Amino acid sequence: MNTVANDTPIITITLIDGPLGVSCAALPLLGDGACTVGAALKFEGIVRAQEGERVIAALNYEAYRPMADRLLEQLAREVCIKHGLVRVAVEHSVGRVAVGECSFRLTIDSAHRVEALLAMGEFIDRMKIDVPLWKRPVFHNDVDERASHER
Amino acid sequence: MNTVANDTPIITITLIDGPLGVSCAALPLLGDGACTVGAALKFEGIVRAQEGERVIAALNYEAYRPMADRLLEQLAREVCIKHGLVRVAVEHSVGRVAVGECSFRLTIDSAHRVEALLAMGEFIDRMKIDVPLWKRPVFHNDVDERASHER
Amino acid sequence: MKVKVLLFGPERDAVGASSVVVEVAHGASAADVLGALASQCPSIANAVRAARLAVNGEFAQRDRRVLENDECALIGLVSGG
Amino acid sequence: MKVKVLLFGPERDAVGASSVVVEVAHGASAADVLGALASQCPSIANAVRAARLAVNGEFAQRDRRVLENDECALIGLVSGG
Repeated sequence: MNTVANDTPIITITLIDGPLGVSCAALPLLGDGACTVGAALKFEGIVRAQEGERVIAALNYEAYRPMADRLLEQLAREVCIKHGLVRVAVEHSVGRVAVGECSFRLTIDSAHRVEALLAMGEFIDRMKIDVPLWKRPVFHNDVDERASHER
Repeated sequence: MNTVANDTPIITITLIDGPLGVSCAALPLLGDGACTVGAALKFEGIVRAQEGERVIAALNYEAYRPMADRLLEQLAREVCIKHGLVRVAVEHSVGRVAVGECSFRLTIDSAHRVEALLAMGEFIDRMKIDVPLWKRPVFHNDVDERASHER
Repeated sequence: MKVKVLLFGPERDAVGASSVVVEVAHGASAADVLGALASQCPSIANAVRAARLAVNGEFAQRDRRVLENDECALIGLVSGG
Repeated sequence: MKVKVLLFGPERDAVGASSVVVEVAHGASAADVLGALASQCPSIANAVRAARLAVNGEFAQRDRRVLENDECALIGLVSGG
């Protein structure tokens, strides 16, 4: 349960093993601050069947932790302050996420739509440059590639 | 249940009496087309407690139908084609929607995030110029304003 | 001929009615209907100048001819979302 | 001194190991560590030139001094989301 006090933005960062299920990080806001939210924006990144030319079975995500967590938090805080957002919730998968499943969810609550849309584009662009997260395609009938890296 | 055949975009327009509950229009896609969706974006417009300087209890939405439905459909089709989207689902309230409740929901599915974010901004901007929908604030302890217009 | 124009939103509030019947000549255009509406309802004359007329549920060009039984609607500033 | 550098993503695949130990002089900078890594692992030399070094979980300036027990990580092109 998230309640809003004063003008402190709410930031949550969640790295989850495997695909993201129904969001727990981004339940509707309660409390005084909730009444200031006019725009609730949610982006979900879904694993596509094709990676370049090849058909894939899944993506395997890897994070350098805790650096990834800290950079996501820092980035969320920066866009929150810059755009005056009420809440930013970030969820990202680590490990295997099959085609059609969700690996990344960004939830933004703000007073108006314009800042939410701007902040969303900005967060994702910067995440894809700065946050130590990697994905590796898993092809059908692959032996699990992960094992070969644990030597 | 929505299944995707070929490259035909899926467009649904739903005008609902009162606040939007959990979305039925925008269930996850099934079928071949679903595997091409890499970005699922959802915007919800929530009624805020304040309208200008005054604290409000609700907004009363009014639509000129069926013109509003048709223009929403046409607008959805145009942004679908322009940005190569897989699906656009529009839900909008008519009638009273209390503070904190959802009056508008736009769901966009596309291959990549960039076109989904662009299309979302564009759809909402154009809706607010062209689609015959109006809102009227309802203040606390107001007598129902609607009655005074039915004379 | 008489043409009925539906009103919505702020214009309906200002006039205090959900429609107004205006008198225009046969062969009148959408622009003529808007002009007659502005004359007849001075409280919304400014809004009418910035508004569009919809005829049978479609935005009408200013020179579109309006017939007696057409459904006309004044579309001022909208505010959906 | 010996400095261990963690590898991730494409660089780990190319080298075939999740870390590499490089030999640098005492007082070496982040740039020195990257240089040693490029020399020692030619298969990722190009990637290293475009990569950043993280020291103890933070991106390091090129002139940042690296100590023997620092946790170093090569951050090449990332691909989250």
